[in-house]
Amino acid sequence: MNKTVLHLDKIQKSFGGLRALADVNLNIEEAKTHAIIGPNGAGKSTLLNVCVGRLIPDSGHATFDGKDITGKDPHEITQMGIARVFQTPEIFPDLSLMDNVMLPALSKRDGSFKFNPFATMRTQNDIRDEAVHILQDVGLDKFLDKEAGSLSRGDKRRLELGMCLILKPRLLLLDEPTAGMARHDTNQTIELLKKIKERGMTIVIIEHDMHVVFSLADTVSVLARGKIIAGGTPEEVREDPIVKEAYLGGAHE
Amino acid sequence: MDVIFIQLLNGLDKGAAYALIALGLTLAFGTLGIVNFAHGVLFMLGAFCTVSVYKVLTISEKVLDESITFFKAYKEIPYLETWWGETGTMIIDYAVPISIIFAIPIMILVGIIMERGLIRHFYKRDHADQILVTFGLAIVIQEIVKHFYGANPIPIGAPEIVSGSAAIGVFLGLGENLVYPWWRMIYFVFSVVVIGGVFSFLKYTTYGMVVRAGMWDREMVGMLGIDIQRRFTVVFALAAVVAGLAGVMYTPIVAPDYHMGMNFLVLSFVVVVVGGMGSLPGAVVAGFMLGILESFSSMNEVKQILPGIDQIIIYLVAVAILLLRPRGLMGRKGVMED
Amino acid sequence: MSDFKKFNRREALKLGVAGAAFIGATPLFFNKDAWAAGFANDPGNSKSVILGFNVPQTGAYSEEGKDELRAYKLAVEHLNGGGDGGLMHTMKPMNLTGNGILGKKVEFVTGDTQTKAPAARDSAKRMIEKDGAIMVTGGSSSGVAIAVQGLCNEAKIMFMAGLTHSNDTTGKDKKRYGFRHFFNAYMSGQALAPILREEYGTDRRAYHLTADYSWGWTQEESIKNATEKLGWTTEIPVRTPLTQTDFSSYITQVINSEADVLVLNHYGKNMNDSLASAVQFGLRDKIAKTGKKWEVIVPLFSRKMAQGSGDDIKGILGSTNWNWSLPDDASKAFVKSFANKYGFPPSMAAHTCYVQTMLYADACERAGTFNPAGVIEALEGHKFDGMGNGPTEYRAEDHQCFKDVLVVRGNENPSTQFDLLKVVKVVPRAQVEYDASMFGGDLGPV
Amino acid sequence: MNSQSKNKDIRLMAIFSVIVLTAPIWLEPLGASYPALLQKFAIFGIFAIGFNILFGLTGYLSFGHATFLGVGSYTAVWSFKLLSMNVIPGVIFGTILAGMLAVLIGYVSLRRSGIYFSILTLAFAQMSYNLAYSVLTPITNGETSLQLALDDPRIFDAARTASQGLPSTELFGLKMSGYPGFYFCAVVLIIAFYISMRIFRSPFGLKLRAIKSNQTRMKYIGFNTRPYLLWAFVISGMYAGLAGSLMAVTDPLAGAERMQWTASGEVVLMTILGGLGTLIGPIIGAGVIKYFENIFSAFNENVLHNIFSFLPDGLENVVVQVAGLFVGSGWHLTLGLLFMIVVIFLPGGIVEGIEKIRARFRRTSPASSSEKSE
Repeated sequence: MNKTVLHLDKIQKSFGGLRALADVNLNIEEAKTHAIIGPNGAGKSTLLNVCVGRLIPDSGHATFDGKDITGKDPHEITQMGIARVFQTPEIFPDLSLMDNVMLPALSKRDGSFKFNPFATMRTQNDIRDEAVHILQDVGLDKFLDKEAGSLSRGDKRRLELGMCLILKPRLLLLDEPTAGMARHDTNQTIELLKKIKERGMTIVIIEHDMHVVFSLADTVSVLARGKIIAGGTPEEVREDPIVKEAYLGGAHE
Repeated sequence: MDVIFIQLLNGLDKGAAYALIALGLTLAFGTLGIVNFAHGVLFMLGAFCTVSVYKVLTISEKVLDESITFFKAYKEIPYLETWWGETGTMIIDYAVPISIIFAIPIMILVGIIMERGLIRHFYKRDHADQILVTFGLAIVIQEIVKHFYGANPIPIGAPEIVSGSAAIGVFLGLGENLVYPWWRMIYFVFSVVVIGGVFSFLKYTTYGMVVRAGMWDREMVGMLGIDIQRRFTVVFALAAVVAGLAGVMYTPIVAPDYHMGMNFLVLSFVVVVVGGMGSLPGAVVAGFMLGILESFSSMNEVKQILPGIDQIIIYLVAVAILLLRPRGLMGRKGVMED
Repeated sequence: MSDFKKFNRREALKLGVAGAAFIGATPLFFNKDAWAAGFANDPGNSKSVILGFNVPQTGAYSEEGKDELRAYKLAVEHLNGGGDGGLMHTMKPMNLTGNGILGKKVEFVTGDTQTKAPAARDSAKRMIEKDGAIMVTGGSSSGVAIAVQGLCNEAKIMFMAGLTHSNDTTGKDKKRYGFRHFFNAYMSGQALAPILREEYGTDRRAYHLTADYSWGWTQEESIKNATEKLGWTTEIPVRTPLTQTDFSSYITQVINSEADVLVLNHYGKNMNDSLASAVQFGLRDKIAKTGKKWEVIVPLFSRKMAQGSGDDIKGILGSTNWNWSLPDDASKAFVKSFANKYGFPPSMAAHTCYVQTMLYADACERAGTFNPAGVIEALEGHKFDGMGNGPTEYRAEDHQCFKDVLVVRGNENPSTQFDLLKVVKVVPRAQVEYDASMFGGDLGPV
Repeated sequence: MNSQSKNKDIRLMAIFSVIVLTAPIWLEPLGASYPALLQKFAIFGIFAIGFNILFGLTGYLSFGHATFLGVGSYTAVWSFKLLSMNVIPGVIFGTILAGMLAVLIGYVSLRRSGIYFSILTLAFAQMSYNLAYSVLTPITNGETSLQLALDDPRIFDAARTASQGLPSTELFGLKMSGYPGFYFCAVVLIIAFYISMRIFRSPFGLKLRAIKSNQTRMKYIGFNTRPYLLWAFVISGMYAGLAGSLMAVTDPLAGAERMQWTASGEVVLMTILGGLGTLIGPIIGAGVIKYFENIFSAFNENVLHNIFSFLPDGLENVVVQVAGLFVGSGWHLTLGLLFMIVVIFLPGGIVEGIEKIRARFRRTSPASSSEKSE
């Protein structure tokens, strides 16, 4: 059995009277891709938000690499090695593609804060090469100086993925990385993710598109009404009657 | 006891003025998402509606003043007095209430012109741009008013019959030193009525409901196929009327000058933010709260303990509230945070 | 007038061309050129001389500033031989001939002080550095006057103060190059005291509302000292911010105090607002806790302020530097000249500014030079008459004019729209005089 | 490519220095070449450059920067009164004290963002202004403004300055009024501009821009944004303090008006008018506004009649009447219209306008995109 990277222990989170997460336990193993599926409003995004420090759980603990990360700030968690791709791409729309990837590279190299007003971007050659390399990886190396805001939606997602990859995270969280994409783009993204996975990256992916889930995931958890109702390999989950009832069944209607 | 009671009254009175101005400001915030630095100017324009009405009522005939021998001086006798005598004098005396009738259509017109001509094009722009363009507009309007009316304040009294003070101390059995000016009490009642009017408009009319829905989710209302643009014009005009009426009624309290709006602008922004951006009840509550606090902090007893407190109390409270309650007293998440 | 401006522009262009030839050294070249002569901004062989009129054109005192500017323009017209000559007919001694000053035509530049000390200094600097003004005058606030006076002193340019009433202007902040014709707060106190005793008796308790800055403080102090000598007592004075517009929370405390006289150490709009609040709260009709009727005093009063307050000022006592209704020939001549040009009588601010300009011009003539050293000498200790205030002296020790002071009252039954202040008494000069060392300060060297 | 852009920066600095130092010559035809105004161009240029580091880069709109300007002025004047008429300690203390105050105000205000941040800074500024006018008068001298006096201690050079009236500010014997004062400010401006350029080109500057672009993403790539914001706030506060102390250097007087919110608003306008987030824009904006304020407000009817004297008499009078609305005491109107026009038609400010014109002139070779950020 592989080493556990992320461990969630009895996570609870409520908004007002609404219980979004109830006693969620989860183990993410190293170098595996784990998918979390579930109907809308099941608490998938809340779960990711707890993992990255955007939300603080009412009770329970999240442990990353053996260290407790509950209640830590997003930048601390990111520095520890968790990177997240958002449902709507969070990039720097006013900056060039190059700057978009240079920034996480700076963060990786210099930590969460470094006051260096007299250094110059011109001389950051070490990370510059790395940035170009990453942009090649995600297929965006043709327009290094283009403003990121002018990219297509698919390209924005790829850029965001690149920004996360240059952080060399121990864990990559993907929130519906193919939502709203055309089939062709989706396939491209799947290929890209497969490549990343092969390099030994640990990935957690939230996804609606079963095609994506079955192409990538090693294990799947099913979340419904804030609870994990099933888990296992994709095949096991597919055959699970409870899941069919709660989720897949609903999708057929 | 007297002192505390009267400071409370004063605070309510001040608070009413703050609340009234902040109400229009926050209406524009909440519904239109516009940071309107020209809102103070709307207040000022309201006051100058009164000044204009007064000037029209007192259009005068120039009569050579024979009592002055040094030079040719002319006395001005209002035509109204020449024509109608006592009645004329009385009409002039009632300039402020009369102005309300004129101020409403004028302010609606001003609101519509401002919204259609300028504000509308800035809904989607940065808040910084909105601030700048409305600030520029404020300066321009001020300068125009100054050009026509001069820089000096123009005093216009309340009607004779309500110009004195009411001996509320006697009425309440608290001693005869407790007096309060009639007009300030009228101002307070007027404010409460206008605030109530705005709230019921929003609550009980379909128009108002759409506006309120728009405050929650502009895109959603847009998708319902409602002509949101026209509603926005109406909302802006409403905000203009509220500010204008506040200005009209304020003239007997402090003589209006072209710059009065700016003095209120900063304060009313603080009120709006303390209340919570885009929250109507928040603006009203914050207005009254800050008015009362300001009033009490200017008491000598307080100032002897904390010198200068009356100068900073409002801002101090604003800072404290914003730190304790990130979105003000009643603000909602996500409004005006970027 | 326009000839000169053209000439000036052409000159500037010529200098610009010359400057281009000297690229690096040009600024220093200008610098030397401008200051090389015996004194700052020496008009030299120029056919004209430039005066700088630095008045508030924006802000709360802008109406006063405009009136000052009118007076200045009138003075320039008279100096250049235009108009009816105004006070040139009554001034004694009189060395002006109507052909400008020392044969040079009088030109002027204007600036906006915004009633803010830094802005006023900027504006004065521009006049001195760019326009080459030989003398700067104006202002309608003591803060501004003191600030500009300091600047002029440093630049060694004459400063003829406009409306400034603080004791400090010719007291602790007096300067060799600064002269004030206007009276001050101490004189107001001295002039008012006997009238106050007559009108309100010796057993009174005063409540001071004071504009929170140097002028307010000196006036508060002066009035307090003068009235306490009568036997009055004083409550702890309350300072109000200059930006205050609604004084209701102050007035309510006044009403509930143990005092029975309200002294408003406010000027301009401040005073209009505080008085309005007092009237609204019925202060003037009330009986105070002491059993006496409430009274209000406005120690520094002007017709412009009276105009701003409407009916509220009726019956209120105060003091003023000059009023247009004075019956002497000089005042009549000035009012006639001013009113015929502008359609209404001048304010006291206009009067003092006009007089200051004339006195400066006359001093130049007497000194035979524009050199401030000579002009200062000619003004120090200068005695004159026929300027509307009776016999007057520019005291050498502090550059303060000593003359009669008017105690006025808001007119109960104005016969005309301008007849807002009624002169109660002309307090003779001897009664308001004081020792020059009383307020400290040092004129400094020439 | 690297050495090329480095050369470009050197060229930019050289051109900038030459333009600034020769300002007395090329401003002559515009009637703006006199020391007081030149000094102001430089001083407000510094103020606006610093403000741009906060507002232009991070997008945080402070409405209280005049506070730091005022603190810089007061500190410098106090330094002249207590220590020495030499300007160096005044400038250093003014800058440092403003920086320290900026740490305090920034630390509290930066807990909020958006308009809440703006209102917090405004609240602090109003408090400082009101206190400077009332309780703090022993330090600020209230409305009369803080000035030098003959009996100031001036412990380091009392003996030297005691005899001849009020002393003037000096740099090791060189009087700081008139042109020397301007050149001193100009040199400081060039240094300030250089520092700003370095910040623009640095990773630090990039991170600030990234905060403006998307603060959420900044956090999720591992940056702690608050210290960056605080540094930006403090740097811009120190620039303001520097500008304030230079005001005191050229004219040793400090008034509370400098701290009023309208003064804070003015620097916002300068920055936006010139071009928000661009290197040179704020300086242009500062220059234009100060030029208008000084030159337009001094125009009077005589000047106008001169300008339009080529027109036939009747028309001349009409034109002068109309133009008179916009100058003299009406110059505010011009200012108001000016930035309405800029905000409506040229959201990128004057710099964008120049870019557009340049692009039109050489359509064949489009302006390179990196130039846009200058």
